[in-house]
Amino acid sequence: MAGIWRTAASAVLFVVALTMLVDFAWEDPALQGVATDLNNWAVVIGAFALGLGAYSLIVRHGRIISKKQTMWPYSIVLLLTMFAFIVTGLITGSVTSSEYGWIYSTIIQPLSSTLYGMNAFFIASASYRAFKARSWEALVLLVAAIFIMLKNAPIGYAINPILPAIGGKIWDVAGSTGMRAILIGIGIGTLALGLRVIIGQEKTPLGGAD
Amino acid sequence: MLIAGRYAWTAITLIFSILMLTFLYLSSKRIYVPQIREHPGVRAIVEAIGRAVEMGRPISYSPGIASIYSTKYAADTAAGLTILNYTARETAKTGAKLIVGIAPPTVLPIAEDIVRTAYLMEGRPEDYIEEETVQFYSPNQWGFATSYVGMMHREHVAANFLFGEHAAEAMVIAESGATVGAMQVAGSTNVYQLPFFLVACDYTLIGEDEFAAAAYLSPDPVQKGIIFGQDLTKIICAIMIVIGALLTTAGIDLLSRILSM
Amino acid sequence: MSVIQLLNRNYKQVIYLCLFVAIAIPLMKPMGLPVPIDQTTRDVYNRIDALQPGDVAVMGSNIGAAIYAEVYPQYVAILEHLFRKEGVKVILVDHGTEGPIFAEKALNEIKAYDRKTYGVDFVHLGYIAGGEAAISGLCRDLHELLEVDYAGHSLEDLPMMDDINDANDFTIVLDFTASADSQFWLNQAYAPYGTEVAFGLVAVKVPDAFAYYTAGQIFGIIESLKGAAQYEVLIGRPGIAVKGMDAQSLAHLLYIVLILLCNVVYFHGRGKR
Amino acid sequence: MTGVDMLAVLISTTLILMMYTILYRENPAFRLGEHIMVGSTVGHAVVLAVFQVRDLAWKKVQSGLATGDIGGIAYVIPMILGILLYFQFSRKYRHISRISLALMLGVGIALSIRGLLFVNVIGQIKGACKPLTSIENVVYMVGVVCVLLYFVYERRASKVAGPLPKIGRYLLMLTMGSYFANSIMGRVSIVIGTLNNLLTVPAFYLIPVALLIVIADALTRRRKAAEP
Repeated sequence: MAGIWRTAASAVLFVVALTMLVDFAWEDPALQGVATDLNNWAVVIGAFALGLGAYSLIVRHGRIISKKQTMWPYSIVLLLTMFAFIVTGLITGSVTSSEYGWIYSTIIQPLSSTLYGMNAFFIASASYRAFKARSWEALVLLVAAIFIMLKNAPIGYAINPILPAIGGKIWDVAGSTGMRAILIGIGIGTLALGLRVIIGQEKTPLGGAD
Repeated sequence: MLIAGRYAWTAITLIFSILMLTFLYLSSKRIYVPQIREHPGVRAIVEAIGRAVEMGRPISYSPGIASIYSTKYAADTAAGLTILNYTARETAKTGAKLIVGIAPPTVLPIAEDIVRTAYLMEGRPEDYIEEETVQFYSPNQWGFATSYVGMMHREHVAANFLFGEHAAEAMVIAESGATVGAMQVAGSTNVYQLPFFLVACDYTLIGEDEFAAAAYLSPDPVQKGIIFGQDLTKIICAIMIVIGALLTTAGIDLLSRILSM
Repeated sequence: MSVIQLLNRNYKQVIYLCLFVAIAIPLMKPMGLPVPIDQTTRDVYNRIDALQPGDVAVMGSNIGAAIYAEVYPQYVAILEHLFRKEGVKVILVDHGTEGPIFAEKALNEIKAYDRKTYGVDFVHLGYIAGGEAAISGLCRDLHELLEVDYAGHSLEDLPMMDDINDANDFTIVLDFTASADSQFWLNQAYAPYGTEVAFGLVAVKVPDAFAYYTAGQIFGIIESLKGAAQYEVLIGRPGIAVKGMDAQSLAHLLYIVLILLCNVVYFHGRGKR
Repeated sequence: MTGVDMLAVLISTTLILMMYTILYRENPAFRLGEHIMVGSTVGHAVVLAVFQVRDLAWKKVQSGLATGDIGGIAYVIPMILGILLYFQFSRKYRHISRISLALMLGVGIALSIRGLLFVNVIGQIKGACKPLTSIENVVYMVGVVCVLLYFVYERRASKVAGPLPKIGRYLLMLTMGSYFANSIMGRVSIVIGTLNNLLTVPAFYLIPVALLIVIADALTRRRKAAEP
């Protein structure tokens, strides 16, 4: 039984991807209509997928609480916060209602911004201990980084305008050589991985080999 | 009929796809298995293991914090596990002590299986200690980093490998590795994490280097075919750029007109 | 335990304190260093300044709490500039789950509802799931994908939306994001329809975007808090971004000093061995 | 400042200070903050999921039924596929979720291939074809070719390429330098945003409270460690 579903899924993946690719090159109103529908259907499934995170958290933390595993009180707090947000959002009817806006800016905003900015501190302590010019490559990187930092912060311009000018020159060379090749590499890499998934050679994204 | 402005896109996508699929097929049927060059990153791994054996201190390894099924980083984690396979075989051969730190629950069984079979194949199954050689820390980024750093200091590791997908916590790990005096080799496709690895570690594999090293180390011929298919398309792009630049210097913008068709 | 030993053992906490101080002091007592204007910011300003009545400006957003500090000041500054342009229609659309909250916050901050009429001069379409498929759906056939705006008003009741059907009707697209989402507008608006696109980005995304800028695929970039400060100066409305730049300068000096110290100690040690 | 605003400042400042305790050491306060964050962000996603399904699908099905428009009614199909997605959590029925994943992946892969080949490959090649009239343009052209050759791994091809890949790796160091510098500028900007809220008046008073707690904890831990 599972085998039929798996082949059906691979067939759906192949047909859908091919339709959307041909639609980009071939002018055909019927094809364009099908491609638009497939596109908008994917948006709807994407909306459902937003809830997957909640489902897996409820299952995992529910098990932690029921089995009293380590840190189970934290799991209770996690689930309570989640339901508080769900209930507030659904009752007020929109994400931009004043009540929802209040709990959002009081809880999500301070936590996310603090955690996301935390790396600034870890990079600072690493700058003192770990960022050594062990090789010529690391030396080139550090020198380039320092000049670009002096371009990024107004203090560089205040000390001597030559510093940000050098930083700007390094930035131009970096942008037009390394970056351009990396973008081409990403384009080629995406095509390679995409083709392997479409023909079914790469199974991991579709839920692994089991 | 074909939409104007997209002829070039169609031609390039078709040519590149045919090239990639052909060499994928040829390598999978072992008709032509391309030779991948020995990457300096691989030489750095061998050197780091040798150093750890000499100093009689353990080796720590992390295959990344991304789950095996995360669509964005599945390829990274797979490469991290392929390199783990090679590292485990080398440590078994040389008798060095290996400690593998795991964050994602889905990767734990796979990593345990890889290391257990590697020790078995090198004839030293007794060196693999359950729950010891491969240790699960926490699915949470910071919980994992704290436990991994604690292990590095306790065991006073001589070599540390960071492959697969790492994020902000990698800074804390790489710094601790430097303070412990371990030789560190890292690899990542996350371009925002790479600069810090490059200055904090002894050698760093940049982006696709990780996949090339995995293909070089892995017995599976298909990985080599995939790499070679992409090599050819990159060479074509390089040739187009050279021709395009020379033509525009001569005042003929033929290539960019073709590419805009 | 002498103080030096204590400092050396807890060097991390000492460095964290230095960074905290380096940022806190200028925030409380700004130094007022001049903010040089980058060409990438000026290009966005000039393009918006050249907008004619009847042009449509789409503001895409993936702003979330994490990148709020870097990108939200840009979003407000550009929204303010667009609202000063007579007859220019503005569409706000979010491809990040937290986008709608910041869109409404920005609209209220510049008092949009009092200055212009909703549905005639500006519309907020809200969040659309599906990542690149959302942007592609919007650009292919807007009315096929969406029937209501963020607050539930039907699009039929919004007169401005009648002659806006796909990306051909977008004069310019400005996308404010941290992740790869900015690529979606290049792939689904610029590539198929040639729509003019510019980005407001977090600093770490700017190197990628710069390669698109030099290739002429995007017409400008607003670079993190620095770009926001420059835009605030250009529209004569200095705000949080300009104040932040002094803190940025001191913090950058601290990082450079730490890196130099690290390498001086390293080479001194290597010299001795 | 009303009572509600004061409460908001009190809660948000406490949460900010709880997260900053990781700079001292991993501890219960930080863990609590993390769990609240995970719960709240996922709760937010569920709220949006419900509204999205209502606006993007359910309303179309309703209007389709009312007017008899097949296109509208057809939106029942993605809704069913969306529900089937949740079978990926059951060990036995995981395969049922595959078709929904396949449709989403198929559209996703096709869209990224369409865009990236056009923008990243063709667009960037056109961008690199500049006339070799200035030194910069020559450096840019040779540089791109060198970095591209760095990412070529076949043995014979890289032997033919000679020293070019090595130059490519050094040029990559300049690009990594720009990421290094911009990463720092980005993270510092975020800390500026957070401290800007923390250093305003009502929030400011909580900082000494947090410092006292941390110092007290450090002293007790040192005394406990000192005991034999």
